Amino acid sequence: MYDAPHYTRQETGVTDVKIKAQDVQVYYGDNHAIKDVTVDIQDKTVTAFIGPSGCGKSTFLRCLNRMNDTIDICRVEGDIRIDGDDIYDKRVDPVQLRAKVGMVFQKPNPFPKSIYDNIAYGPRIHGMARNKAEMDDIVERALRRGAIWDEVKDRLQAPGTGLSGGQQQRLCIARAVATEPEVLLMDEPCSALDPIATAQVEELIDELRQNYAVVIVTHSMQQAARVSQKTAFFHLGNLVEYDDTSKIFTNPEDSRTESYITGRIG
Amino acid sequence: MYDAPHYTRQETGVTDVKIKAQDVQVYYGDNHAIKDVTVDIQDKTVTAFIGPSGCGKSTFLRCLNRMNDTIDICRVEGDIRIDGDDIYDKRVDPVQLRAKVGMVFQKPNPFPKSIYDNIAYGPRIHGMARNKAEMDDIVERALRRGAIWDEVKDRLQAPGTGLSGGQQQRLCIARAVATEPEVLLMDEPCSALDPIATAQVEELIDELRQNYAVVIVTHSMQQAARVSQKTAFFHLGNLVEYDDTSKIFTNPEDSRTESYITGRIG
Amino acid sequence: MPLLWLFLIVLAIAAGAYVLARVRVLAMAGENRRALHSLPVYYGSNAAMKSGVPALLVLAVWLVAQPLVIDTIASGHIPDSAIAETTSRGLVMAEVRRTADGIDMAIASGELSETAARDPQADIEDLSARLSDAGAILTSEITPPVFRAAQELRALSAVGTQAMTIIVVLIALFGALWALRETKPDFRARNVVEQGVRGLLIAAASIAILTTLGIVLSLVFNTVEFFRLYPASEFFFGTNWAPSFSGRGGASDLGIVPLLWGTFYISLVALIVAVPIGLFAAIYLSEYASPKVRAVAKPLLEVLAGIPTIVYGLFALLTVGPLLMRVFGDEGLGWMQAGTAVMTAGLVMGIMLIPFVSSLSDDIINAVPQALRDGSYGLGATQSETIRQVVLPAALPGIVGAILLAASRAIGETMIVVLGAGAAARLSLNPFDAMTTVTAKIVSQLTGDSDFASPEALVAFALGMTLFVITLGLNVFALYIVRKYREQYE
Amino acid sequence: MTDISMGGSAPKSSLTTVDARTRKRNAAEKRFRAYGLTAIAIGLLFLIVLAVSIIRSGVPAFTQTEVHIDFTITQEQFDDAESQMLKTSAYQKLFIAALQSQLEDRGLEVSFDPAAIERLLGKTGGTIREYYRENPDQIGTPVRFELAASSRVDGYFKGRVSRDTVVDSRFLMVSDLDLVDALHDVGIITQAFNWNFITGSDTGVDNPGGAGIGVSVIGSFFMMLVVLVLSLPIGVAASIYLEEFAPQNWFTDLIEVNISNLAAVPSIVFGILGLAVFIQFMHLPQSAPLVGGLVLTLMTLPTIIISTRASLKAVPPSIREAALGVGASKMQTVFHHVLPLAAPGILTGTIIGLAQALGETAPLLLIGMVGFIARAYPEGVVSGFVDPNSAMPAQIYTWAARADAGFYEKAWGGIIILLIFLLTMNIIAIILRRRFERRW
Amino acid sequence: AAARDNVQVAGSSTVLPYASIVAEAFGENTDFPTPVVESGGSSAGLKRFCEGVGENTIDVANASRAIREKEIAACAENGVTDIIEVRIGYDGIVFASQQSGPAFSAFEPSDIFNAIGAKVLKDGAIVDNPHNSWAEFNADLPDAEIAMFIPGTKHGTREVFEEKVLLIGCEATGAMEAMIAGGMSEDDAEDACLDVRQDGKSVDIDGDYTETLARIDANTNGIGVFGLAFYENNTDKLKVATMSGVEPTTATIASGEYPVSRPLFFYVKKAHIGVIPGLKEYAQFFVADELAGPNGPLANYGLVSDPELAKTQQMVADEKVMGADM
Ligand SMILES: Nc1ncnc2c1ncn2[C@@H]1O[C@H](COP(=O)(O)OP(=O)(O)OP(=O)(O)O)[C@@H](O)[C@H]1O
Ligand SMILES: Nc1ncnc2c1ncn2[C@@H]1O[C@H](COP(=O)(O)OP(=O)(O)OP(=O)(O)O)[C@@H](O)[C@H]1O
Ligand SMILES: [Mg+2]
Ligand SMILES: [Mg+2]
Repeated sequence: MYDAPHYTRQETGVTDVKIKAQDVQVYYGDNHAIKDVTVDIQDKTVTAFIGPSGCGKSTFLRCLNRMNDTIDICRVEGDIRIDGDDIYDKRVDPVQLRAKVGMVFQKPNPFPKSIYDNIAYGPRIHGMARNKAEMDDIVERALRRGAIWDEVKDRLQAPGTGLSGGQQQRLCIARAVATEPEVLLMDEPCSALDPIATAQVEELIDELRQNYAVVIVTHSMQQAARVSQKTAFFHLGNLVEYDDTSKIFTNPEDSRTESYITGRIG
Repeated sequence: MYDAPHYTRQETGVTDVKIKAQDVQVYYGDNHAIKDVTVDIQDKTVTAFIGPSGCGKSTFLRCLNRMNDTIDICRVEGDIRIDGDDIYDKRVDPVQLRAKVGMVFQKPNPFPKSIYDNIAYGPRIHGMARNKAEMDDIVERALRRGAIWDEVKDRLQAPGTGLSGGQQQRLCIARAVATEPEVLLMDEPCSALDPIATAQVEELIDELRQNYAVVIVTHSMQQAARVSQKTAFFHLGNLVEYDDTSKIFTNPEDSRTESYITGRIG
Repeated sequence: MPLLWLFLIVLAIAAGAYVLARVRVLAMAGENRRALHSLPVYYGSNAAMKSGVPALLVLAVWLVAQPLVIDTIASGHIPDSAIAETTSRGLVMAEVRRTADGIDMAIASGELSETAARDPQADIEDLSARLSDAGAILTSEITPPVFRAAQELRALSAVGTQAMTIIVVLIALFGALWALRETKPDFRARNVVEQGVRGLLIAAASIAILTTLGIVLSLVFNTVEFFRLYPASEFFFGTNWAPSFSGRGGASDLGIVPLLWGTFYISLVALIVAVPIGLFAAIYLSEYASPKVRAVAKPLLEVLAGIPTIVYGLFALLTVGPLLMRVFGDEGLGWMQAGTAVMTAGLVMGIMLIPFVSSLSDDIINAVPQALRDGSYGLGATQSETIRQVVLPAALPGIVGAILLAASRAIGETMIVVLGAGAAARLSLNPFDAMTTVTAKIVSQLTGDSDFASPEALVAFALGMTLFVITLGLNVFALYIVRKYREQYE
Repeated sequence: MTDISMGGSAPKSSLTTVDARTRKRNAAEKRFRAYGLTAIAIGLLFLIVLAVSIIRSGVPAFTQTEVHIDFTITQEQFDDAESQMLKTSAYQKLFIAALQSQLEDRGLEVSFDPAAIERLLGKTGGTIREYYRENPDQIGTPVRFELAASSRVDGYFKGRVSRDTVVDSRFLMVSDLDLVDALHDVGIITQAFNWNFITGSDTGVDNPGGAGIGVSVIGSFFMMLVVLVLSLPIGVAASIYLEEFAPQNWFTDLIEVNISNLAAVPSIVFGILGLAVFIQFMHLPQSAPLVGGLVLTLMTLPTIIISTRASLKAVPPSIREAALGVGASKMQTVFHHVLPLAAPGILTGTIIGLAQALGETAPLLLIGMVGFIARAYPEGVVSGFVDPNSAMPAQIYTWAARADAGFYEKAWGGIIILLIFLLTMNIIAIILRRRFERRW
Repeated sequence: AAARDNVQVAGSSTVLPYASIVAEAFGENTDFPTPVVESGGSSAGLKRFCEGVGENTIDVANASRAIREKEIAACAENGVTDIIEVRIGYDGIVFASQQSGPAFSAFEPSDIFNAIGAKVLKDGAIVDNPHNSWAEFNADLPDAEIAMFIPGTKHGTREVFEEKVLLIGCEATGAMEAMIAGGMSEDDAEDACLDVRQDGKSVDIDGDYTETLARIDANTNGIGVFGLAFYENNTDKLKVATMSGVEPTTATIASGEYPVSRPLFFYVKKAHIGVIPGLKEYAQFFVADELAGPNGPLANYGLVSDPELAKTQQMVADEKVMGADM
């Protein structure tokens, strides 16, 4: 079993609840994909979502910044609050929400633009740079944090779609980081990355945690154990267990959790 | 540098060479992505390609069934033979080649069709089923081998694009397996899969190996060690080392290989 | 041009508001740019929008309303006695306006001084002479009431223009101030501006509704009039179309059925030509052709859509008709009586429609992501299998749109039908018979010589209305079908 | 498992030898490709056939047979001519007299009927009068005029009229052709490039030599300007609303159905609409390019909207997600990412829509742009929009209906100009479209 | 809004050629702007004419037929009461065939009726038209297949064609009598006489004479119905046939010898005279001897000058409206 005691932060106890989800239900047409999920996501904490493929991790993640709005057949019920504001409230501007809650998608989806513009787009629409030099800085910093600067620094004007799979993934991470969101949702950010790149991204996550809340979906128990302080285990649309990472990995309450992390159910 | 005599198949001896690549160069425009790669891929063997992100694994893989033809700016030089036939020969029909050399792509790309049709598509164009019942059989078997049957058996007519990331990936694996290719190229087939599903796919790979050659790109050293008999390590477009998996992981010749598998270069 | 100036002033105020709002919000935000809700551009645009849009709207309304109001007032200066019994006040007012324009022209050319123009005692004859010297075109003589009304008109419009200038500028300034007051870092400028843009988008989309309304309104009265003169049942179910020239009244048969049949038949032939050719051309262009070939062939094919239809009509009449005659006519298979036939018109119309299908479909096919093609190739599919089974289904909604567009054009085409299919309304199954379409008959009855109050002329409106309703029904049906079979990629 | 052993025992097929099924599939592939090529070839073939026939019939319109003569008018003659009711015909008579006397001076050895000269000349009085009214100082001094010959003489030089086909009529006698030949030999009658055709305006039916298309080109220009400026933004805006923002409800369904229905409305019905709404209700001027432009805008909108919507629909959702994910608003997503990707389709719709609008006559018939309309170039931009003017297709249509074969030839010449106009108009769109085209 | 300063004319496309000649001359010879002459058909022209009085309505409507009672009533309803009717001359309607085609040189109305009537008298009985060739009913005519291109029902010419050719022919062949004898009322019989066979031997032309010409070009046996002016401009391609033994020329038409012709008109809104610059001058110009007279450009082009032109001129000068003393 995995143990990662040195990372856990239950001792600190000072973190606030950043996102509070209550009785969330998600339907795709008739398909009830998320059932009754209630979870509090802490600020300045990395929360890992784990669970077998198709259990609803991405779906739930997308609820948190209302990306589900873009899927016609998707319907969300329940109450999700960020900093106490109901994000499904009429008055909430989903745009502002998404600026605050950034997202890295499961399938890397670079814009069909240059690498530079891929990164610069977010900062540009948020007015984060006053001039070209500042923008250059932002782009470089984001690419560095995405652990891809060295590979692309000579071809910033090449199209982002001409990168390798892992490079695209890191580009998308860099793109999300560039806008400095308060919460970062990452859907399997390291799935196409080699161990070194993975380590660099994990470092980034750890760095982000100092100021922001990070939610990460991962299939790697090791990774969950390494980077997260909290872990949520999903199974068939239910949130089976949610607790400190160390707890989940050493002493899960639910038998399904145990079976999953020991590799018995999928 | 690297000298060839070392990676001739000393111990096994019984397997034939299925794919023989000699001095392969690939360029994307001016970008020299694959440099001078020479490799023999054995039949009835699982060969793993490992290497840091962007090193050219996917590119080389795509050379093997001429998928690079679809990229305008991509140019391939050198000699690649399958069963002794030069696949870049004028007389070779890339369609036939691809039927023989199947591929699972890095980014899952299900057709915007029903799950059933996604699988049935290949067998249909190859005329593998005489009637509906046979086709149903083929589809079911492929989905089972792709370890996704249980999740989709009730929604075979639902669109394949409405699946979760990991489900799409398994769907694509099932789709590739359904056409029964002689060589199967799998580009990070388990990147979006949970451990259980991964284990099932690995089982599938092992099963396939009995009759076919399988090449798999992976970022997980454990996976490479588990499933492959041969491993090739790519770095910056070069094939650094190619040998029996056990050899590579225990006693690599090249310092770069060693650094990579121990997690020091990326 | 004072109007141009006013327009420019409003634009300038809006531009100023833009700059000020931007500066203001930036100053308020200081270093902390992220405290701003929106990009500074949006604050600026909000201010520009609020100062410019209402002002320009008022300006537009004013420009429409002022002449109406002033005309009414000025026409009060013309005693009824001054209006010859044969003419109307409106026409005299036209003369007044022309005189006023003439005075303006004369002043501009220096023939007349402003004071002289205002002088109510001015010598009319001398004035007339001066005006025509200045190049104003007037009827023979200006009468004193007309002249005085013209003076009044000029005076009033001067006042009106002044008032307009002041009010519009004030509105612009007020809007600017209002927007500036709003401009605070937490003001949701982007949302407001986007709301404005969204309003524009909705307005644009509504034009379709307005157009439809306009069409219905401009057809409906005459249609009703037609049905008062001609029994509706005979119109809708009559199988004979034989309008007699109205001299004999009442003897016309105006059944729409043969025309609808002709419309359907000719459009069908046209689509049978255009859709396969267009679709295959699109496929070849987007999937097989080299970029160079595509860059040349596509625009060339598009020229086909731009050749005036009269050319196609003549092509049908002079080239295609005789050609078909040789094969299917008396010397050949004997199916064809004359060169003008459904086949002739359909074929030629099909050619015209090729680019509608080819170019639009080409764009849509081209937009299908490469990953889908790769997926198919990776399974050992040939290119044609990939296209037929993966690419085309994915592009289907767009292709259906293109085909519907082509069908629509086929229904609406006139010249080719007139010249290529003949003017005979006939219910026949033989595609080598002459037939005609609803549209062709709308045009011919509308531009004919018959009595405009007779059913023969009014039937054009009823035909238009009926066609409109039928195509509406077909479109509802098409929408339903497309919705049902839509495939979404990714 | 049986399947595995099955696959395993199968003999390895060679790549270079093609099995039966693959051969069949490859044949299908070749056929499919051939269909595509054939389709393009058919399209281009028709284009070529049409182009050749247009050019063959239209090129003669660009040359003109002219009569050269030095002509002097006295003040007396001028005053006399100006005092008549049909002043232009007085000038024409003077001109004919001058020509006749010059022939004798030049010692032309052909006997001819004095009335023949009248038949050789086109209608030239208007040109001469205009010249002397503008240059009164030239009265009394010899001026060299190059004036259009009559339509039949023109046709004789272009091969439209030959000695065999000429039938004595009051327009031309067979014997006149001898005189024509003689005049041609001494250089009084020559052929020249017909600038007037490109720059001139419409003329009465008895004056084919003077007719030109220039003014209606300007009419079309202003009309297309209105169409472009209105239909492109409105069409794109409407499509964006419908495709990206509109909620799924009866109202947007209504709009959607309406738009596709408008595409099927015959163009003449738009003319009825234009007459009722723009002229009778809004009191816009009759025969004005502005109104023509508005009507054609309404006609073009459905084409642009339908193609724009189709291309917007074809943009993959992942692009939208990516943009939304970094906090772009929907509006920004659409304008920054979706629209550029949809640009090729939008431009195609514009190209085709504008091409249609440019060649459309029927609606213009009802708003008064067909007939004998344009006589003078507009004086300015405003006048270009509101002064009566025709448009190229309308001009072509009227010419094609006229009895004199000279006009028929001009109609085809006009079509050439129209197509040149079309290509010029499209070229920018085509270049732009190529820049936006890409696959992802 | 600037006031309109040109004369606006709309209506018949048959009158349009003459109107264009006059308009061009008017523009060239006076200081008024050139009038705008729109095409679009008598019906549409009169309709717009009757829309009302005012600057945004047209001043003159051209018509290839006389205005009808119903239209006058509709006009009056919209306040257009004083209308000046001006007859500008006659348009001869001729039957012509390909220059090199069979020798169609003389027709009688009965020939035309026999060729294209829907029901004709054959061997004493009314039957569906069985004729395929001209020689079948008139041995003097060539043995050529019947192919007639007649004006479509939209054209004013159709009326003349029906009344002056078909009806006369119907009576002359005795078909009419036979029909009435067969139990038809006189009106029905008249209608039946005007019915044209639908089997493709007779083709309605909804387009212009150029279209008829194009069809005759393509069909050696084709016979088309043209206006005299059009024929005269295309004598190299067409040869004309006599009707009832009379050759169509301006002279025979003017004298009334040639039976098939029709008058052309234009209508002036009296209310606009004096307020639309140049309107009266234009009307006077149109009917002036120099233009509409027998030696003027209009006649030269093919219009048959009105023998009573002087009366018309006087009428225009006096602005005499319709119904004043007619
Ligand atoms: N379509 C393309 N156009 C241009 N360059 C490309 C393209 N695809 C890949 N490359 C470049 O070629 C190099 C090799 O890419 P490749 O996709 O083979 O990497 P990879 O080893 O598969 O990496 P990963 O593990 O990230 O998928 C990279 O530098 C990449 O940026
Ligand atoms: N767009 C969609 N339409 C319909 N059903 C969907 C859609 N997206 C996901 N689903 C279904 O919802 C369920 C949850 O999907 P989700 O993508 O959240 O899974 P996941 O936990 O992210 O899995 P993975 O690890 O494979 O990405 C699955 O059964 C899936 O098939
Ligand atoms: Mg997922
Ligand atoms: Mg890769």
